[in-house]
Amino acid sequence: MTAPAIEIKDVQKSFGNISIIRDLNLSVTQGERHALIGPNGAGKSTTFNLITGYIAPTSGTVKLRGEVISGLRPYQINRRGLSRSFQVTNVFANMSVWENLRCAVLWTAGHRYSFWKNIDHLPEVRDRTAEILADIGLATRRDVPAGLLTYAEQRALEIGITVAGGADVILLDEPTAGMSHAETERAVTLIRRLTEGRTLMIVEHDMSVVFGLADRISVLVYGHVIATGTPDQIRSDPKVREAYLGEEAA
Amino acid sequence: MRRWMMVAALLPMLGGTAFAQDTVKIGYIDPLSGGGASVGEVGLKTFQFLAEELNAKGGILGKKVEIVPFDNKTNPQESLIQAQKAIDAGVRYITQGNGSSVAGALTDFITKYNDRNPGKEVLYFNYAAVDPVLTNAKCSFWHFRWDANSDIKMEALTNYMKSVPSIKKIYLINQDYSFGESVRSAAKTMLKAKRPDIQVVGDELHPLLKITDFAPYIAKIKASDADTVITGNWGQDFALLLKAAADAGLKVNWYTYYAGGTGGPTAIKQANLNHQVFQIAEGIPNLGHPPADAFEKALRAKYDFSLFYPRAVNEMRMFAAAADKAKSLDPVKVAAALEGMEFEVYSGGKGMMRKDDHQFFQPMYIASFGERTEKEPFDEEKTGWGWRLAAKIDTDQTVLPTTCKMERPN
Amino acid sequence: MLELVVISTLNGILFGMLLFLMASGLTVIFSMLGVLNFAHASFYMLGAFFGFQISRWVGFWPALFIAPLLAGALGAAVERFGLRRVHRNGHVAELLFTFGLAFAIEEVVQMIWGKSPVDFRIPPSLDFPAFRIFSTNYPAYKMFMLLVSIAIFVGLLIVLKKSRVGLIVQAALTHPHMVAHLGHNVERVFMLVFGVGTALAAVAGVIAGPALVTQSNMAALLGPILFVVVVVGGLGSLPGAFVASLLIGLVQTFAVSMNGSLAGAFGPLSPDYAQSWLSDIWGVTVAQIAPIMPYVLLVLILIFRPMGLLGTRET
Amino acid sequence: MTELASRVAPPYPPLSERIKFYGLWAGAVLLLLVLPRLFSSGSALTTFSLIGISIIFSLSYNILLGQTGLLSFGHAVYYGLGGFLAIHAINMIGANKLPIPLPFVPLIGGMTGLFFAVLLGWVSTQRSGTAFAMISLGVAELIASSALILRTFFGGEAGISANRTKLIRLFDWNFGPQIQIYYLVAAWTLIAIVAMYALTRTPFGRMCNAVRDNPERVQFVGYDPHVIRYLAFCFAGFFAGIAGALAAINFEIANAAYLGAAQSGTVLFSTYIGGVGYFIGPIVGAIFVTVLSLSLSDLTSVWQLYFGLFFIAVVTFAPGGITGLLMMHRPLIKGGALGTVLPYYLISLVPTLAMIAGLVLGIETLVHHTVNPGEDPNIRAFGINFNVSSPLTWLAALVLIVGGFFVARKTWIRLAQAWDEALTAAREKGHST
Repeated sequence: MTAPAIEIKDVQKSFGNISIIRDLNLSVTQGERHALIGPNGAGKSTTFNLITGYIAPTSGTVKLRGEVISGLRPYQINRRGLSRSFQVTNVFANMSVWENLRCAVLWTAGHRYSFWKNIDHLPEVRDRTAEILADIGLATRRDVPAGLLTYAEQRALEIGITVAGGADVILLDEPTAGMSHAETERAVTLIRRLTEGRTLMIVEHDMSVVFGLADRISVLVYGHVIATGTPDQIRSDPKVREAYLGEEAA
Repeated sequence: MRRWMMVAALLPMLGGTAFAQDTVKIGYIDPLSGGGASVGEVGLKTFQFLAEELNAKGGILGKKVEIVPFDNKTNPQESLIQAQKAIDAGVRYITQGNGSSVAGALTDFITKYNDRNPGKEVLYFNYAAVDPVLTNAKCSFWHFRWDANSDIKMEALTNYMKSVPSIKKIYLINQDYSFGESVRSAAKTMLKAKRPDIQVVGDELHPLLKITDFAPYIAKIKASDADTVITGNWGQDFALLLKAAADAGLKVNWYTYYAGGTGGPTAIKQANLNHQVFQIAEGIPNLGHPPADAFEKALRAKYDFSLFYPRAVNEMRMFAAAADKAKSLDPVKVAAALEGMEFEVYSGGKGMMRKDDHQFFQPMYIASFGERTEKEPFDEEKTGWGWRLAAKIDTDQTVLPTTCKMERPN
Repeated sequence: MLELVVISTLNGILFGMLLFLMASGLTVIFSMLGVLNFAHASFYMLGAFFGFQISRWVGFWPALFIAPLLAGALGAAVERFGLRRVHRNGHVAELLFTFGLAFAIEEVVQMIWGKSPVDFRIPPSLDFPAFRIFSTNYPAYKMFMLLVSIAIFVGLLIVLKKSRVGLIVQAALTHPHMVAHLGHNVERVFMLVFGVGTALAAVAGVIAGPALVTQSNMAALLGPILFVVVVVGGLGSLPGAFVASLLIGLVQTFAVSMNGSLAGAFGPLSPDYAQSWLSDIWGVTVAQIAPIMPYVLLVLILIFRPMGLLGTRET
Repeated sequence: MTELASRVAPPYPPLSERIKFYGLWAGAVLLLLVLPRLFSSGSALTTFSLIGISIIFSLSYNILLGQTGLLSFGHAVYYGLGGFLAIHAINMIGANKLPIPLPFVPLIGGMTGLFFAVLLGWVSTQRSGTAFAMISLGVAELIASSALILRTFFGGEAGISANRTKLIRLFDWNFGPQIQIYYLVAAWTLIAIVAMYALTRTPFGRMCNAVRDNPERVQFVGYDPHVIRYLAFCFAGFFAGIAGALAAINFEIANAAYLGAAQSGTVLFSTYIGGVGYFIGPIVGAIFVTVLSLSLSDLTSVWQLYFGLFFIAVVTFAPGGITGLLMMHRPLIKGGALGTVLPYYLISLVPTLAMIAGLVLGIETLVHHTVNPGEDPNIRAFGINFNVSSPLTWLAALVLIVGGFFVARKTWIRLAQAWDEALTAAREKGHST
C-alpha cells in the first residue's frame, strides 16, 4: 500500500491566542482529486499555507508521500514534487507569458542557479515551456507581459505555472474565482487535462466545480475537518448538511 | 572670475592643446562646492586679489597673471581629473591647499606626469596642506610648500610653551585622520623633550566631522583636571568643541592650529572665551607691520573676510621673484630658482625655501583671540574681537630636520 | 568613576533627546508614507536658517513658531506638487526625488546665506547654567531642548492616540494599504503628515541651530544617523524611535568615555606586528569607534529583529 | 526539437537579426578604437576612461537594482575594496617583480569584490526591500569608517598610491600614458558588458527578474529567493570590484572616498537616470552622469542646484530614465507614427527651452548678487554675456519663466494628445512594444 500523497496529522495553528486550525487530520491518496470546502474563514487557505510551508504549524505534522515536510521551506517542499496556485493571481507581472512559464520549468529541468548556460539554447526547457503554453491556450499571447493579460488569461497562466514544473501533487486555491460561467467551464476542462495522472487538491467555492471534479471531498469548519468522503457521501452527510449545505439551503 | 573657464573647459574635449600664451595661468584646485566650499572660496578670492596686485605692477615677466579655478569637491580623484583639465587648458602652475589627502594625490600625480611628459612639466604650489609627509617621505622636486607643516608648527608652539610655567597638565584632542594623528604624536614627543615635567593627561582622537555632541569629550577633559588643551580641530569640529566646553564651564587655555578658520572666531565669541584661545600661524592681523596692515585694509575693503592666508601672499610674490630671477616661466627653471631662495615675508622678517625638501621656513606667531585694545585695529568675522600677539617665534626656532631624499630631474 | 557615570548618563540622555528631536518628524514620514526622505536633514537645516533669519527680525521665541510653520508649508507643498506625482513611480523614484531636493536646498541656502556659518545665538533668556553636577555646568538651553523633545513626544502620542486624524495616521502606520482602501482622504492626510514631519524637522533645526553650527553643510554632516534611529526603533513606532534615540545617545556617550582597547586589555602586540593592520585593530580604543556604534546596532537589529525594537511590522 | 516547440516557442532570431546583433558589438569595438583618434587630449582620454569605469560600475549596480530589485546604498564598498586590493597588488607585484602584467590586475579587484560580497552578502540578502537597503547603508558606513581607523591597510584619508608603470610590460606597453590606460579600460569595459549581458540571458539571470517581480512565487517554482539574491549580490560585487580596480589603475591611488556614501549615491544616480528597466540603461546613465558631473562644475558655480533640479525632473517626468524615454518611441517608429508627433515636439520645445533659459538666467543673476556682490556685473554664464545689474535682465528672466511656463503647458497638453493618438494608431498596426 502506497503512502498517501498528503497526510495531515493533528495539526494545530494559532496566531497569538486565536487558534485557526484545531486538530486537523486529512489524508489525500495518490492520484485522486480531492476538494477542500468549507464556509468563509474555515481555514482553507491556511491549510494550503500549512501544507506548502508558507507558514509552519504550531504542532502536528504534514507528510508528503510519507515524508515529513512540515517545518521545511516552501521551495524545499516544491522540490519534493508539490506545487500550488494562489487565490489572488500571483504571476511575474513584468515578464512575458513565455518567461513566466519558462521560470517554472527551469528547476525541475535541472538548470537551477546555472549562470553559464544560454537560456535560449536549452531544447528540453523550450519544448516543455511550449507544451505548457499550448496547453493553457495562450500561444497567441506568448510575448505579452503577464501584468497586461486579462483576468481569465492570468488565471490560466497561474495554473500553467503551477503545473509546469511537473510536480505530481498540485494544490489549486480557488482557480475559478471571479470567472464567468463559460470561463469556469473552460478552466475546469483545463484543470482536468493538466492534472491527469497527478494528485490534485483544490479549494473551491463553486459547488458545481467541486462536485463535478472531485473524487473525494473534505469539509472544513472552524479549522477542523468534519467529514471526508465521495461527493455522494458528502451530499448525504447530516453533519455537513447542518454545518455547511444547511446554511446555504436556508 | 571662475566663469572664465566655462567654455574653455569644454574645449579640451575637442582636442585642443596648450596654445601660445600671453598670460601666466595658475590653476587653483580646491573645493568650490559642497562642504569645503566656504574655505575654498576664501582662498580663491585671496589668490585673485594677489593676481590683481601682481598685474597692477605689470604681471610676471610682463605677462598677465590669471587664476583659473577648478572645483575638486575636496575629493582626491576629482582633483586629479581637474589637474588633467588644467594642464590641457595650458596651466603649468597648480596651487592647492585644502586637504592633505588631495595634496598627497596631487604630488603623486604631478611627479608621475612630469616623469612621463618631459618638456611639459607642471609645478605644484601647496599653500595650506600641512601633512609633514609631503616634505619628508613623499617629498617631490615639483612640490613647494609655503605653509609651515604641522610638525614645524608644533615645534614653534612647544618652543613657546616651554617658557610658560603655568602649563602643567595638557590634554590632546584631535580629529582621527593623518593630520590629527601627526599633531598628537608631535605634541607628545616634543613636549617630552622640552618640558618633561608637563603631564599629558589625555590623548583623544575623534572621528572627523561626525560628532554633533562634544559634551562627553568635555566631561573627560574636565575629569582629567587639565589646564591646557592642544587641538588641531578645524571647522565644525572646532566650533562645537568650544561651544560644548563653554556650556560645561570648562576653564582651560586652548592652543590651536585653526582657530582663525572660517567660523572659528564666531565660535570663540559665542563661547565667550576671551583670550583663552591661542593660534599658531605665520601671520595675523594686528601685528603692527605697516605693509601688512595696508594689505589687510585693501583686502577687507574689497571682500567681507580677513587675510587667512599670509602664506598665499608669500607664495605669489615669491613666484614672481623666482620667475624674474630665472628670467623664464619654464617650470623647471622656476623650480630651480625657488630652491634655497630667501625672501622678505609678508609679516616682516626673512623666510627661506629649503632646498632639501622644498619646505618654506618663516617666523611664526602665537596669538590669542579676544577683546581688543587700540593697538589691535582689526576684528574678525564682525565679532568685535581680534587677535593679540602673544609671542613671535623666529625662523631659526622653527627649523626641523627632514628625511626627504629629493630626486631631481637630470 | 561615579562622576563619569552620572555625567555620561546625563550627556547621553541629552544627546539622545536631541536625536529624537531631529528624528521624530522622520519617523512619522518614513513609517507612514514609506518614503526614505533624504531631504529630511535639509528641512532641519532650513528650520535653522529660517529661525536664524526670523529671530534677527522679531526675536527667538516668535521664530520658534514661525520657522517650523514656514518649513512645514514648504514640506506640504513638496508633497503636494512633487512627491505625489513621483509616488506612482515607486519608492526608488521617491528617494531620488528627495536626493535631488536635498542637493537643491543646500545650494539655495548657500545662495541666500552664504557658505560660512552664521552667528545664530542662544536667546539671552536661556543663556545661563541651569545646574551644576560635579563641577560640570548644564546650560539652561540644553534643559529647554530636553523639555521640547519630551513635549513633542508626548504631544505626538496624544495626537496619534486621541484625535480622529491621529487614528487614521495610526492605522496607516501599521496597515498602510488598508487605510488607503477605506476611502479616507488619504492624499490629504499624507500631505498633512509630510508637512507636520518637515515642520518637526524645522523645530529641531531652530533649537539645534544655536547649540550646534548653523552652516549650509549641516544637513550633509548629519548623515544617515536619523534613519538608524527610525529603523532601530521600529517602523511605525514613535515610542520605538524615542527608545532608540536614548539608546544610541547612551551607547555613544558611554563609548566615548571609555579608553579601553585590545592593547590596553591584553598588553601591546609584539613589535613584529608594529605597523601592520593587526596593530591598527589592536590599538583602536572604544572611544574612537563610538560614532560608528549606531551602525553596528542597525545591522545587528536588522539581522536579528527586523521589525526593530518596538516595531509592529517588518521593514 | 519537437514540432510543437517550433510552432509555439519564440522563433530563433533570423540571420539578419543576428548580423544586426553582432554588428552592434562590432560597431562598439570600432567606436572604442577610433574614439581616441577623434578626441586626443589628456582630459578627453581621462573622461573616456572614467566613463568606461562608470559603465562597469553602473551595470554591476543594475544587477542588483534593475534585475533583482535590490536597492543598495552601499555598493561602493565592493568598488572601493576592489580598488584598494588592486593598488596593494600593483605595489606587491612591482616590489617582488612577479610576472603579472597590469591588464590582469582588475581581475584581482574583481576577486576582492567577490570575496567581500560572499562574506557580507549572506546576511544582507536575507530580506529585500527597505531592510536590505538599510543593512547595506549600515555596512557601508561601518566599512567606510573602518577605512579611516585601519590606517596600515587603507592609508588613512590620504590613501595608498602606486606606480602602474613598474610592472612587467605587455606588448611593450608600460601603461604610463593615458592612451594606454584608455585601451585597457575600454577592453575591460567590453569584456564586462559582454559578460553581464550574457548573465541576463542565463537561467539564473531570468530567475533574478522573477525574484524582483515576485519573490513569493519564486519559492513555489522550486527556487530559494535568498540564494538568488545572494548570487546576484556576489556577481554585482565581482564586477564592482573590477570597476574599482580600473579606477585605482587610472588614478594610481585608492583612498577612503572610493568606499564612501557619495560614491554609492553616484552609482545609484547613474543607473536610475539611465533607466533600470533596460540593459543599456546604466550605460547611457553612466555616460550622461559622468560627463555632466565633470563639465557642469565648469559651467556654473551652482552646479549642485542644476544637478538637483535635473534629477527631480527626471524622476518626476521620466521614471524609466533616459532609456525609458527613448524606448517609449519604439512603437511609434515601428508603426511609422513618429512623424505625426514630431511637429508637436518642435512646437513645445520652443516655450520649454524659453522657460529653462529664463530659469537659468534668473538663477545666475541671483547667484551673482548673493555670492559676488559688488563685482563686475557683466557676467558670462553658459557662454553668454549679460549684465546682471540691468533691470532688463531681471524682466527678461521673469517673462521667460512665467510666459514660457504657460505657453509650454498648453503645448505639452497638445503633445500628450498627439502622442496618445499616434500610439493608438501604432497599436492598431500591431506594434505594442
